[in-house]
Amino acid sequence: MRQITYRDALAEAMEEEMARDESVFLLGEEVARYDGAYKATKGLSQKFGESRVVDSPISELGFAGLGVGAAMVGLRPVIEFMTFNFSFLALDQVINSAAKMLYMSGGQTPIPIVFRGPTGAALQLSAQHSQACETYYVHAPGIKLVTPATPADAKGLLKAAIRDDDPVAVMEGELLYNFKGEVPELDVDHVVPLGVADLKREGSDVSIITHGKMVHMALQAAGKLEKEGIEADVLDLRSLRPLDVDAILATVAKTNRVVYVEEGWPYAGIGAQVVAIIQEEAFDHLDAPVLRVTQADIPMPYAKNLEQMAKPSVTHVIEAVNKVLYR
Amino acid sequence: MRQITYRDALAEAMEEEMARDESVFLLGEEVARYDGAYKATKGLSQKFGESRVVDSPISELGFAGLGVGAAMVGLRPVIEFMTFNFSFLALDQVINSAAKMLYMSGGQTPIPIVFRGPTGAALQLSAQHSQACETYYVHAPGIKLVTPATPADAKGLLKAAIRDDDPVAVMEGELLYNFKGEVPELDVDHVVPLGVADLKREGSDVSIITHGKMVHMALQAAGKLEKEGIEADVLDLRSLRPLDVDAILATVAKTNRVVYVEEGWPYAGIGAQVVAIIQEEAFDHLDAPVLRVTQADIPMPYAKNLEQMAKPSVTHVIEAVNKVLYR
Amino acid sequence: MADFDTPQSRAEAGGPSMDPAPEGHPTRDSHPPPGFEAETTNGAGTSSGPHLAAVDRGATRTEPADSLYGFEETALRRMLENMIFYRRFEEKAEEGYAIGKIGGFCHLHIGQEGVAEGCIAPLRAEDYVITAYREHTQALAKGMDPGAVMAELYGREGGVSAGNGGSMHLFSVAHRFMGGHGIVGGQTALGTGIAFASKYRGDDLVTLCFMGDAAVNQGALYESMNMAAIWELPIIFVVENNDYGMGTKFDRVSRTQIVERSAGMGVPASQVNGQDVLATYRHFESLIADVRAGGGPKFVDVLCYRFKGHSIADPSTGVYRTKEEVEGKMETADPIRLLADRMKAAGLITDEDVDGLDAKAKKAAEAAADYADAQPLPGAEQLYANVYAEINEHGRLFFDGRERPVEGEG
Amino acid sequence: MADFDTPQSRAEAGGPSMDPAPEGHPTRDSHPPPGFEAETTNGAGTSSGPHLAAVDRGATRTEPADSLYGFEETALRRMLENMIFYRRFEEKAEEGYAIGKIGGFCHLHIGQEGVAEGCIAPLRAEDYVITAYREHTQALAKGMDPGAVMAELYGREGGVSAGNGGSMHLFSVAHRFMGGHGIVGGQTALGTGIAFASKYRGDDLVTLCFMGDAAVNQGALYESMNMAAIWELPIIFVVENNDYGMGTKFDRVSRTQIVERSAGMGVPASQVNGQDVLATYRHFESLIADVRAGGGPKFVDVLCYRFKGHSIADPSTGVYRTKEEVEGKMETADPIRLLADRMKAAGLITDEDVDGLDAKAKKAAEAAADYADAQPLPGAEQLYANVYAEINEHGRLFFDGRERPVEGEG
Ligand SMILES: Cc1ncc(C[n+]2csc(CCOP(=O)(O)OP(=O)(O)O)c2C)c(N)n1
Ligand SMILES: Cc1ncc(C[n+]2csc(CCOP(=O)(O)OP(=O)(O)O)c2C)c(N)n1
Ligand SMILES: [Mg+2]
Ligand SMILES: [Mg+2]
Repeated sequence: MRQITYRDALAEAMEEEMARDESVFLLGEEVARYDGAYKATKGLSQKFGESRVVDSPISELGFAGLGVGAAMVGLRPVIEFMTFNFSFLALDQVINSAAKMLYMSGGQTPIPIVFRGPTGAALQLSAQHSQACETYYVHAPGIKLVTPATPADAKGLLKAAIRDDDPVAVMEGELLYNFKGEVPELDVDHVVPLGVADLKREGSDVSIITHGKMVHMALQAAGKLEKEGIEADVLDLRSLRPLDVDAILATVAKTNRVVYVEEGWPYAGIGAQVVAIIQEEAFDHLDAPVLRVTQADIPMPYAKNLEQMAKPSVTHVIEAVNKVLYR
Repeated sequence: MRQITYRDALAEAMEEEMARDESVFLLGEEVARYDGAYKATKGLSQKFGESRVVDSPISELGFAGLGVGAAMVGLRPVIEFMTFNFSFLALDQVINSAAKMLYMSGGQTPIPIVFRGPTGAALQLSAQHSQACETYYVHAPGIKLVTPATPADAKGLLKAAIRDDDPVAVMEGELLYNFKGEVPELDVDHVVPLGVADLKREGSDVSIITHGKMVHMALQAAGKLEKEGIEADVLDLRSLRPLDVDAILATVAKTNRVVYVEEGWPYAGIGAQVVAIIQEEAFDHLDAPVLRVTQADIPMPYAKNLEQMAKPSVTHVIEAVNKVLYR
Repeated sequence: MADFDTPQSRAEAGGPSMDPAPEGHPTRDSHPPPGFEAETTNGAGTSSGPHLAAVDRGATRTEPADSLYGFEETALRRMLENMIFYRRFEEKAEEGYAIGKIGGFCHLHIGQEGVAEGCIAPLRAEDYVITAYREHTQALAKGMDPGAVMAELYGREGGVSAGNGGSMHLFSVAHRFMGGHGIVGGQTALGTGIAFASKYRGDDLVTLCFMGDAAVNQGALYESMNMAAIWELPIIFVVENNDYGMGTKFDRVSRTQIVERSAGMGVPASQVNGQDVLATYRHFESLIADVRAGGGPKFVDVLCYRFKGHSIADPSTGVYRTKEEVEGKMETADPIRLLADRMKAAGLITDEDVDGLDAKAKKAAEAAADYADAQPLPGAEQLYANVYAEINEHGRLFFDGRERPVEGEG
Repeated sequence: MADFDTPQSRAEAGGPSMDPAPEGHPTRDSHPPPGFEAETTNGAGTSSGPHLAAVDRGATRTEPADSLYGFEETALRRMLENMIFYRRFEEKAEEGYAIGKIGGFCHLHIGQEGVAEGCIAPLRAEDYVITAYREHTQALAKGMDPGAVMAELYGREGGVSAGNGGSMHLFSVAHRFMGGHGIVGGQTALGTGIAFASKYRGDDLVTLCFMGDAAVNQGALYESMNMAAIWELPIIFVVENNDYGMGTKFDRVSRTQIVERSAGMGVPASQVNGQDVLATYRHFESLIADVRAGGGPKFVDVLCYRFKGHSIADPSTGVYRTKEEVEGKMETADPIRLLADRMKAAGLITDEDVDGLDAKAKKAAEAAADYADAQPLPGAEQLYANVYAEINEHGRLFFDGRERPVEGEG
């Protein structure tokens, strides 16, 4: 199969969905003439014109709300946040408008909108530019959230998100945009349905459950563990809401030991929720407490060495696995 | 001991701290001439003048940020959000400025600010006015969060929050303001330290852990359970960050069965975090999975009957207790 | 002639016992009442220097105080009838609140009926309206069924938002009434999005986006106006300027007048006396035509006055405004009386006619309440029904661990 | 005379390999360059009609293009020396970035040195400055130690923010330099709070709050200006208007000029040519005196131009502006050359003098880099050190389950 970058996979998804459905348009800072700060919308304004690929002012609250308004009357906006870090400014429109309006209106106003952009830390961008934002989006019912880790999922999940009739946040990774991987040919309608986890690797000793760019770290850790004779299931949730609880329970039933890896903070993180589900629904399957590997519970520091210490690492994952294996 | 309302307890706390420290001031919508939408600042503008009790425009992002700026240079602002529901507009300043600045500046800018106001649902206020906001505040390191359930805690925790050198969110309850309870006399410096849970009721069969206004529901449920011969520990966390993990582990060690009750949504809620801690740190003490009782995982409906169904109830708590007791 | 001033005592009947609304307010405010007793003051454009072009001086109009603005009798009568009905409808809502059939927050337009009628009547049915939480009369003016609106206030099955929304969240997409929004200023961005869609699709629809005077201090408005300006969107930002945001008089939270607020974004501004429904109608008629023709966004300061408290549970006067101020306004600036008096002066209507319209309005309001009251509470199956438009085939969407009643289980 | 145009090639050296910054941009933008070649255009007030009073016409000043604005030689020489140093300091930062000693985002002021010098030099040491992420020269202008600033860019122990902040988050409370903030527009509310504290305490300090031109589309600014206006806070909102927000020319995201943006809030506006450091100095000197005397907030559009890319990793030209535009600006609007030429014309300085200042500046920049490089990386004990100012006696504050290195453990 052909190999393309995560960035190009996103661009393909948008291009195909825009060609397929005139109601799809893109809006965000620098998405048109500049091709997006991370070039995920490369070439699209040239192809579809600046009425469908729209450069916005730096007004996150305003343009997110504008997107929701356009969705109220049937358009399918794809809103790019240059990074989700800036979307705190827009959170009122995400939670109070996008997530709640269908319900408040008694079902009259579906909001088929996508909010996309990178979440989490890149390299040395300091505290205000390095936050994993999943918890803020997933806590509220009415929103869906996916976190593609590979080019194929970037394309397939973004396409599914655009076609979904609800608000979907697509959280990408700054450090993933250059990452290459296999993606089905252009003549295939490659859609990855929301709510289906992907078992990236099979093993029966321990389950490493994770999402987003941490998938790659989990796989690295699993590779190292293999050399020590430990076989890990690595489950990429891909979609955090809807959440593939069956896949979670299946891997727990198989290995009885779980480590959750995420790049964000621990308190009320995604891992906390997954742990709560596991202990409630697979209590008798657990041979050890589920451990969580997260970033240090601090704002992200700038200094190279401190940032490295603050981020979750392969070493942290291996340590946690050893602990749940009581080694 | 004298009995006063939760509302008056808050007013006393602010009055005493303003008298004690000139750098304390109040800012928010309607806090001065109108005495606060819920009258928590009653009489304070008359006593301290409108330069220390300041009516703001409806500009949540702006006045929260203004408060943070004032705190950067040593004032101790107490910012009232008319309700925390409106503070989504201000979340960028809460997370990106208040929580992170001390760290980003290498320790030069402590932000001794308090954000206070009601969280959660009152009666039939619909989806946009009925949200429990704890998760959005507690997830980020750099912030502290307390949730007083009684007049004594309202006074004591608010005073502690004002004196604390970090940003502290004080989340109250609209339905608690009229609630009366014992509060030490005015000549006592009644401060409740952050990070100390309160065991409201003792029992050895099950632990009901909770915070905020759900404390009262938990106590009601415990009362009913008592009639069926079931004795519950009811632990009011009071402070969610810092969190009294010792008290949590102590009650778990005693009863081996836990129900967490909260008024907010489940996904990445406070309960999820507490469950994660319990299963990690008291794994061998658990005789049953920890169950969580939350509001229905939906935006809050307006209709009286639907709202009642959506909220957590005494019945839900009792059901959960029965489940963890395998009854 | 019928008395259009609802007694204050009724307004202060208050809500249910565990009422979340504020307590009464002490009295120590004494700002002068807003100076809009003068008739139509529209066309008081703003902005300047480099952007004179942006100022909508075209909207300036000077009519004598007793002018009928060239309206035909049937049109005048319809406006009068509508406004009387809005008044009686809201009084019914007050009653419903007093007896506990309506809960939560409930904000009345009583005194401001001229705004909804004057702004919305000139619209086409397909045009859009979006508003804040004080929106009963706008919903009615947009043609929504009074019974269904009242049923929503009652939280019943036949409510316009199926009972999910309540007073603050009236919706009827069929009537292009896009809510009822509770976060001050939030609807300005949503309205801009609706207008964006019109431009995107190339239709010729106009969006009216209402907000209160206090909403102009929300940053969302400036971001929205700027986008509307740069993309030339067909939207009119309408400030329903009753001079107070809850207990705060506008001049305490602003150094400028509302009508100056759009200058920085280059959105042409104008002002009109919203208590004069005819002036308001004519003003919006021409603005709407301009916007529909591609004239780009507008900003309008519609001066008006609320006769009641901020919400039903609040007293109508308090520290922020005196009883005299309110009574003075009720005397001199009641939009219904102003229109009725002019029509009488012109010999188009008699006191008896007005009484007749009033009796009809009362009956219709009664009927709406009866309809509402006859509606059942929503069924339990509705609890989880509209959280998502699409329940995905895979994965879990709800995490409360509860059983979800499905259609039919009730 | 020394060459103050850093070659583009160096600017495009780019960052480390896993660079999070954008890729290059294709070329298809051709907007005309901003028209501020004319000398000082300050005093071009805004607003109008009802609020003429709010316009700061007092600041208007017309000086000949070659005027020295009455400055004494030592003052002129100091400004020249400072600006040359800023330039050389930032070129050192570029080098540091190219060799991977500096990471993340790093935004240079090269071309805009006149702004920091002209705005900040007239301040007292106790006055406050707060800015966005493009702030190296402002930090230096406020008196911060170049070595410590460079060490911060390097992420080292001796950095002004202890290595926690980096280029975007320079802080020195001792110098009343209140950061370095990364969320566009966020600092406007913070600055308003600092000014609020001055008013609250009754001191006579002034806060300068810088932002870029693109930041005027953030709602936070309007909320902030409104509060500054109603409470008459001692703050100057300074728009460092280089005409571009990343790759977006201002006229693509605005229908108005920057200088018009404060009219709606009643904050007096003025404009000045920031490439002319003398005009800028005089303009701010009088504004600061006015604000210090209780004259309330001001808003200033400081016209300037960035010679480099948005951040070091970005090319200096691209689809949004042509090579010709940038080169033309470097030729005609270099703030350093403009001042040097005037001083030469007045016989106050020779080419050799300039070369001497330049050599000194290069040496000082070198010294800053050497200092930075000699500093150790922060110790591990710093990881958890400044998350909270107060570690409460009770309860858990950190939830990562990791061991926390404590002081001395490093
Ligand atoms: C963001 C936000 N802040 C505060 C509130 C609480 N609140 C509801 S109405 C209101 C006053 C609004 O006044 P105005 O905009 O003038 O409208 P009016 O009520 O006069 O129609 C306030 C403060 C809210 N709903 N949303
Ligand atoms: C709220 C927010 N949105 C987007 C960004 C990403 N961003 C960083 S700088 C910038 C452009 C800002 O331009 P301007 O304000 O003109 O300042 P300049 O860089 O020209 O100094 C953008 C979009 C951000 N940091 N914060
Ligand atoms: Mg109002
Ligand atoms: Mg700029």
